[in-house]
Amino acid sequence: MIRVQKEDFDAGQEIRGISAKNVEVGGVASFIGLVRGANEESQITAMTLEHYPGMTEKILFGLESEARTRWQLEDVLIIHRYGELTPGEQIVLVITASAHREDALQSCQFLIDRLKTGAPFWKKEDTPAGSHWVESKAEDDTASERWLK
Amino acid sequence: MIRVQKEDFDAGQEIRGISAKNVEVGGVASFIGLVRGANEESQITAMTLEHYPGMTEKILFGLESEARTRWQLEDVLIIHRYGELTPGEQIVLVITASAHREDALQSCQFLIDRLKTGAPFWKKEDTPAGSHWVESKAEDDTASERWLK
Amino acid sequence: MRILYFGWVRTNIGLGTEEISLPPHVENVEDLIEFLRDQGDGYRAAFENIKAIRVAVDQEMADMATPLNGSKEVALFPPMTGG
Amino acid sequence: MRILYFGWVRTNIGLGTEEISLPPHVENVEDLIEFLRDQGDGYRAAFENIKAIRVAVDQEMADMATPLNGSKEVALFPPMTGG
Repeated sequence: MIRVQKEDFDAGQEIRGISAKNVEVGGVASFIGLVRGANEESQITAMTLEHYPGMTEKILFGLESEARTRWQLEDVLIIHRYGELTPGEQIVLVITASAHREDALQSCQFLIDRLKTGAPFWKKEDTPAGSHWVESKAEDDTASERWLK
Repeated sequence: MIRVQKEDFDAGQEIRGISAKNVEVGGVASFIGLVRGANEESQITAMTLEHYPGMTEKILFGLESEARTRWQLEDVLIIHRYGELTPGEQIVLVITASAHREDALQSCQFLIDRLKTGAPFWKKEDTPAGSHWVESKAEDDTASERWLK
Repeated sequence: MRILYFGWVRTNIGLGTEEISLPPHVENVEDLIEFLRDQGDGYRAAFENIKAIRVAVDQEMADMATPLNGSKEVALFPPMTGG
Repeated sequence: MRILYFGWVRTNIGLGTEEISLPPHVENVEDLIEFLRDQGDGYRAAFENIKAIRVAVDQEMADMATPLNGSKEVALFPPMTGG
């Protein structure tokens, strides 16, 4: 399942919902991305996430489908927020559940790597010196490309 | 931090505690292992985890230390239960938090791979046909060995 | 045709979406960007470095050579920074 | 010396821990297992395949050649199945 929303989410409740649903689940992997209070250069006072409504949902749905094809998964949840967030706030949640831990762990890493470079979100950081658009990182491209079949 | 306990745990609360503690945390990875209702051969009615008190704590502490040496981590939590559990119950929780997602995801996978073959726990499964000790799996050894430096 | 801008492409141009009637010589994405570049200073700044521009045609990732005949929606934006 | 058994080593032998005074010729882990093997049917079954036995000496992983002089606690068990 995918959700694109402005509102915060309760990761614990989502994980509980997924692991309680199905007694075939042997492993639940999850990842939460959060707004940091500083990057390598500067303090961060706020982060704004812009996205492309319509295409975002399509891309996330496609990523879920690809994960379900490549790994044996009992459940997948991707929640991605947009709008203005402050340090410490949650940005993204990925949960994958499988009978086997390896499938859960690998697919969770796959999804978060792909979200970084392949989902139509753009981050703007506010710092004491002004605001700027976050540049994509070469290491994120590398992490995403290792999943190319 | 490590905890070896008979009691269940609240994964959501533990994750929340770790991500809320520190504004330097940009990513929180977690893994929950659960008792499945069946394996490849048979239905499972219960699972008993035996462990080696004293050594278990030493090993888990050593794994946490190794993870903190190999990756840049803001926080680590390992909870491993023992005693008799029923299908759907939680066995183990690993949470890793870092400024960078890759450190959180890699160290989480490292810890769960190492726990499988390197922590002194032994699982016994009850099935309708009787109970038996779970055999270690070659694929778990392979998964654990890939982390050898 | 509906054109959408995101990230610094949007802030350079100063708007997020516009309807444009394309002249007949605009056949693919590259032609479109060449055409837009002449629409003002903001456009010129946004499309100064065409290598930094990513494009989606009708919400599917595309490239500079993608033809536009029959397309309803083109989005132009910097590399994505999700997750 | 305190000896601990876990998993099917324990259920074969029928007890989880015992205190044993080692005869002087028992110098390392392999000697200990040879010695224990003669203590009864359960021991013989537990140590039939020595390749399947893992060992910790004073709560540190060890192997068949690890010497036992000065050690207080030896644990014998099958491969671990944690996580």
